[in-house]
Amino acid sequence: MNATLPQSETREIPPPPQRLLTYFEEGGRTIGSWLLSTDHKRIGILYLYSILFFFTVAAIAAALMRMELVTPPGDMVSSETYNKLFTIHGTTMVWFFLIPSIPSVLGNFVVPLMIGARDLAFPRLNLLSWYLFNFGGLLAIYAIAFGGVDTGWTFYEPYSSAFSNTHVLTMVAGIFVAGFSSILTGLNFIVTIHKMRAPGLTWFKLPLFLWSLYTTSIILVMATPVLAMTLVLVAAERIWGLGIFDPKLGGDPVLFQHLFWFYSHPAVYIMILPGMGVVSELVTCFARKPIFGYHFVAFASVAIGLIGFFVWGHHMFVSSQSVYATLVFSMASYLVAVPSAIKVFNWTMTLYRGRIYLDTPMLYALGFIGLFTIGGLTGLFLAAAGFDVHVTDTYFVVAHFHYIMVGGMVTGFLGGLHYWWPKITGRLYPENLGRLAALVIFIGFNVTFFPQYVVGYLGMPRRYHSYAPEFQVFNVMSSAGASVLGVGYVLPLIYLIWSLKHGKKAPPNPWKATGLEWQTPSPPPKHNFAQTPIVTREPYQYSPEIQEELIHG
Amino acid sequence: MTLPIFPEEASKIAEQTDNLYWGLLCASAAVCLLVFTLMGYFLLKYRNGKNVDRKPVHLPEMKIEVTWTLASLLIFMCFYAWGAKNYFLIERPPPGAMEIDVVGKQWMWKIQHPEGNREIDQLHVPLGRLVKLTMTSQDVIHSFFLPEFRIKQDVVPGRYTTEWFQADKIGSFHIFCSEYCGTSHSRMVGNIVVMSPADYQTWLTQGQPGNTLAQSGERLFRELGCSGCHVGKSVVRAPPLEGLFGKPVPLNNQEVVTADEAYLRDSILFPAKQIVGGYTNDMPSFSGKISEEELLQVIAYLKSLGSQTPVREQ
Amino acid sequence: MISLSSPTVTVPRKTYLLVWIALLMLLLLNWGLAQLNLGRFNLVATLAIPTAQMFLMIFYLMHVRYNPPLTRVFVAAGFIWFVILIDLTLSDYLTRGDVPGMFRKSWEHGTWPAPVKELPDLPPAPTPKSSSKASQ
Amino acid sequence: MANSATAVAEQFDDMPQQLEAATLGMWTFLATEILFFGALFLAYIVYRHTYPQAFADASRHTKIIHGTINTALLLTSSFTMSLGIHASQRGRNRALLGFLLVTMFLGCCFLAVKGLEYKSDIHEHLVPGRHFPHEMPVQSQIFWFLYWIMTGVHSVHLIAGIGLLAVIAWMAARERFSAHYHNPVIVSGLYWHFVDVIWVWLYALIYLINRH
Repeated sequence: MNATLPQSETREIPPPPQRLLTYFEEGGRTIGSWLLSTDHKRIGILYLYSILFFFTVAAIAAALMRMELVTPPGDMVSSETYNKLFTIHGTTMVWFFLIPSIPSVLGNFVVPLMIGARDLAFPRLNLLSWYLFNFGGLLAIYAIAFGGVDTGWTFYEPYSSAFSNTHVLTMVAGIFVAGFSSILTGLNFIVTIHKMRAPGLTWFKLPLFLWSLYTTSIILVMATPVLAMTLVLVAAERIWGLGIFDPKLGGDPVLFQHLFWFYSHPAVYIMILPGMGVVSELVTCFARKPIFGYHFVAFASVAIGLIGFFVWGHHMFVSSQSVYATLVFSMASYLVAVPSAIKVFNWTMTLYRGRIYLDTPMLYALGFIGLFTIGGLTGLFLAAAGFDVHVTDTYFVVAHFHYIMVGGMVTGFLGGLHYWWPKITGRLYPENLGRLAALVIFIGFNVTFFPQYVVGYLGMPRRYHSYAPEFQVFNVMSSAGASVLGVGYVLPLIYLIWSLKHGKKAPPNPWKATGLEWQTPSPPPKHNFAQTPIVTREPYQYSPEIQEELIHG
Repeated sequence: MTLPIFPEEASKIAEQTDNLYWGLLCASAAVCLLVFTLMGYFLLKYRNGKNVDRKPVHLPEMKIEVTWTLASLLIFMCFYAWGAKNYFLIERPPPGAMEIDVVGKQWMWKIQHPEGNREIDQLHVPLGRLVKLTMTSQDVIHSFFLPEFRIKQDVVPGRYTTEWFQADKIGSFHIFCSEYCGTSHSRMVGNIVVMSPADYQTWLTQGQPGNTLAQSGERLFRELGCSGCHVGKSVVRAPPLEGLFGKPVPLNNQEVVTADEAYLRDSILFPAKQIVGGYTNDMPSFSGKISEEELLQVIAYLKSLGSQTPVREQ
Repeated sequence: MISLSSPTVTVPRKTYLLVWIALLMLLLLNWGLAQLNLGRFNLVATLAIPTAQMFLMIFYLMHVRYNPPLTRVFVAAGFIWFVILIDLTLSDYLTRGDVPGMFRKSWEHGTWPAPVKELPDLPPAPTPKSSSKASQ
Repeated sequence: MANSATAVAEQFDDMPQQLEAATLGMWTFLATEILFFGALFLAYIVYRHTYPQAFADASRHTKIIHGTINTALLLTSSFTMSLGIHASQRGRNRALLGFLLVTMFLGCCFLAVKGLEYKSDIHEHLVPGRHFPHEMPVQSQIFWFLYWIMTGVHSVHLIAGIGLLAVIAWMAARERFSAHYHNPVIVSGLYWHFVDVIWVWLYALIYLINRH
């Protein structure tokens, strides 16, 4: 590995004299070498396999629920099974797909490359994080396989500790362990971004994806421990039969809700912020134009992360919380919406006077902006205290957070996956199939979740196994859309795996992007950079005048 | 206006909430329109392959950013205030409302009228009357949701939560439990029947009259032995209960609390929690010996005492 | 200022000794004050002394005083989030059954927003309370 | 980890950067610990505000002598730990080993005294549950539930700390540290001091408030 790369600022790398070993070959080819490798790129791919498995489990649960909800009376599965289905869908999606997906897969792979480092600050902690994630996942799958949990992903107190006789303890232990996996990932990113940036790479030359991952890591590190302790208290209550949330002792179940939502609302910002970071990268690269208002977008990410910790009470407006607290949380919820609005406006202005290539990653980015705008605006509906009283715990809320999670986070993840696929695998995915899949997902998504807004305002409560007949029309529409969405998600799985074998070989920089990660050959060698690059230019130095020729499969 | 996308409006609160819904919808539509048309226009005009002037032009970045930040902040504050106003209306029960007790039990609603009528999963109320529900739960957290009145309130075990409404349309509307409470959470539904005051009176009398809530509370007051200590020159010193409800009570740690339902309930279930000034802690705890409905009946009796001394033990 | 990032520079042992003695003194003070009944001041002392002990240990024993300022940001962050958790949860618990000061007057007299009146044209149903007084 | 005693780990450029990264990493972990215990402190504050009477009675039954001795033990162990760090910065592995052993011994003494206190608590039935003394108000069971959870979780952290120091002591015995490279000692010192800070607060909240 002694090929001396010229001292490149951000110019094109002349092809090295002899073939560089890629990280597939250099760290060893056996399964053992992969399972014990501390290379951040390999751990990223190991995470990809894990979250793919958990996404499938949760997607099957969702499909069964949508089939059940086609008819008003609960006639396909019993109500116990239905309760277990939505709990499986909730817990598996939240803790085993949404939270780890962008930070642990794309983040693990791309962060060291973007800052010109050889690896993360603590490579062994990174591998430990993957093993903790899988051990937690194993516990969760054990709980699901041997009878499931019927408390919902929120584990609300008197029910989850005294009245549910399902495998709550095992599931709680699984999430407790998986929580430490996300703490370690967050810790790794914070120290890496602080301490291991390439010379010349100041904070305001960082790509915006790193700003959002840095903020996500702060939330990961600061919010997850409170969930860990809350779950310990729930477990203690189940083991010893009584505890501090037990109303018989004068305990207060609403205190559990405070502790739970102190973690769970910042957790939804853990899920959406990386998606925003990916979209900032995609919009600039495919509009060939520097981001509009770099500082504002960067600080908007930090602002979302910080204010996100002040808003958890808007989940509890009707849970006998004091009127004063409701006013405080309603105000904070409106304040946290402002940075999101800033980001959407900045992305839109970035398109002005750009040269827009509608490739697959750009389709996902535009889909993200559209769906996130609708999701974010309905968030404003829910922040209004008087309005939330009617719609909380109904399908209006279900539609809102699916617009943000599925329309925002999953679309952002797929966009990022397609954008960095040439760098990760060294192969190009088939472009036209990619565009088709993006369109199918967009249509299927809207048909699935928009009717839920309407049926939510009509008053259909959440987590209902059988519902009043007048809601059937909207539920049938939603179930139909869900099948289209299901097909939409299978498409990328197929052609991405196909591209591993038959995709065209990817050049180092197929999208002619300006990030540091595109200065390495794709797939990059184990130590990423021969010499640590010196960064002198501002980020996103694209110029829309020149007509670039983007290479795609 | 009863578009299919709206549930029926059966109370003033419903209209207020729908107005707020329309306001939010229009504002969101405006923002969506602005963002999507701008994006669509840019996508069409600046697509790759179209030779259009793409020379970077200097935009006053700071000015633009500050304007749309302040603009969105201003709009958000307006909706915050509107939402807060509606929330006040929903959260504050007006004085002089008819008191109905609701006890949530795993997968049914047990409702007690002050006249003594009891119903399961059914709530009959007269048109136009202000009704205040005092609610508690025997086991897990439920939530009493009336979609046609646009109100919802969690029913938390160990505490009284209140909810109020005034029906201004005759008919039968939904009651849903909207906080997940176990296996048959989706079957914990009922309907609220709004009747004209005359029909309501006839319904009251036809229902088994029995004795009113206060009278059955009085019977319990004697049976459980409360009158043994709390009445007249009994041997054990216990605070007098005449005209207790709503009055400030000085505690022995120099605090003063108002004797509302929550205070009465806690004093019966956890006597040592707040001991009245000048008394010792020797009242036995009744938790486990008295059900939620009986507790509400005893409290209804104490409330109906006014300044009259409680009945002596027969 | 000794910068501990260069490994060879160390904190003199005398500092550690002084800090240790100060910590033990504060412990005895805290224990002693707890025995006396000082009313409100008792709570203040019981919380102030551990804060002092904590600052001593963090700045001297954990070398935050000698590390680059970035470490202080990380230390402060932990405590700031702890305060956020405590503060906003207490904003609920301290105001249960209460209403913010400026609204309390209007809350009690029901002036703003205007309360919903009974429908004027409906005679209010005879309140059941009066009938229950006549004991059967 | 660095194979030879003084080599810099491959992903770092030089030793100060590696030391600063290790310190920042441990401080980030300690921030998570602050919030981990913070949830318990929140429950304590909320329930002391809701049931001042019951908490005052319950906290009078705690054994203050054991608590005070334990606090003194832990403060002394922090002192010896700092001396250990001082020795490792001078590259004196033998002195480091000695101080680590003393610190671990003081930690074990803490656990012993704690065990005695737990035994007498159990003897007095001060464990929330069926045979909790009836004359005490029901809410004081919440105080005792918090007492057992707080001191229990702290003891678990202390045992983890003793285990960590044992590993460092073993590495010191194998002369793995030098004046140039002793990051693990500094990091484990940070963890030990932090466990002590948490106990200082636990001592004040459990034993001292409303003592009179």
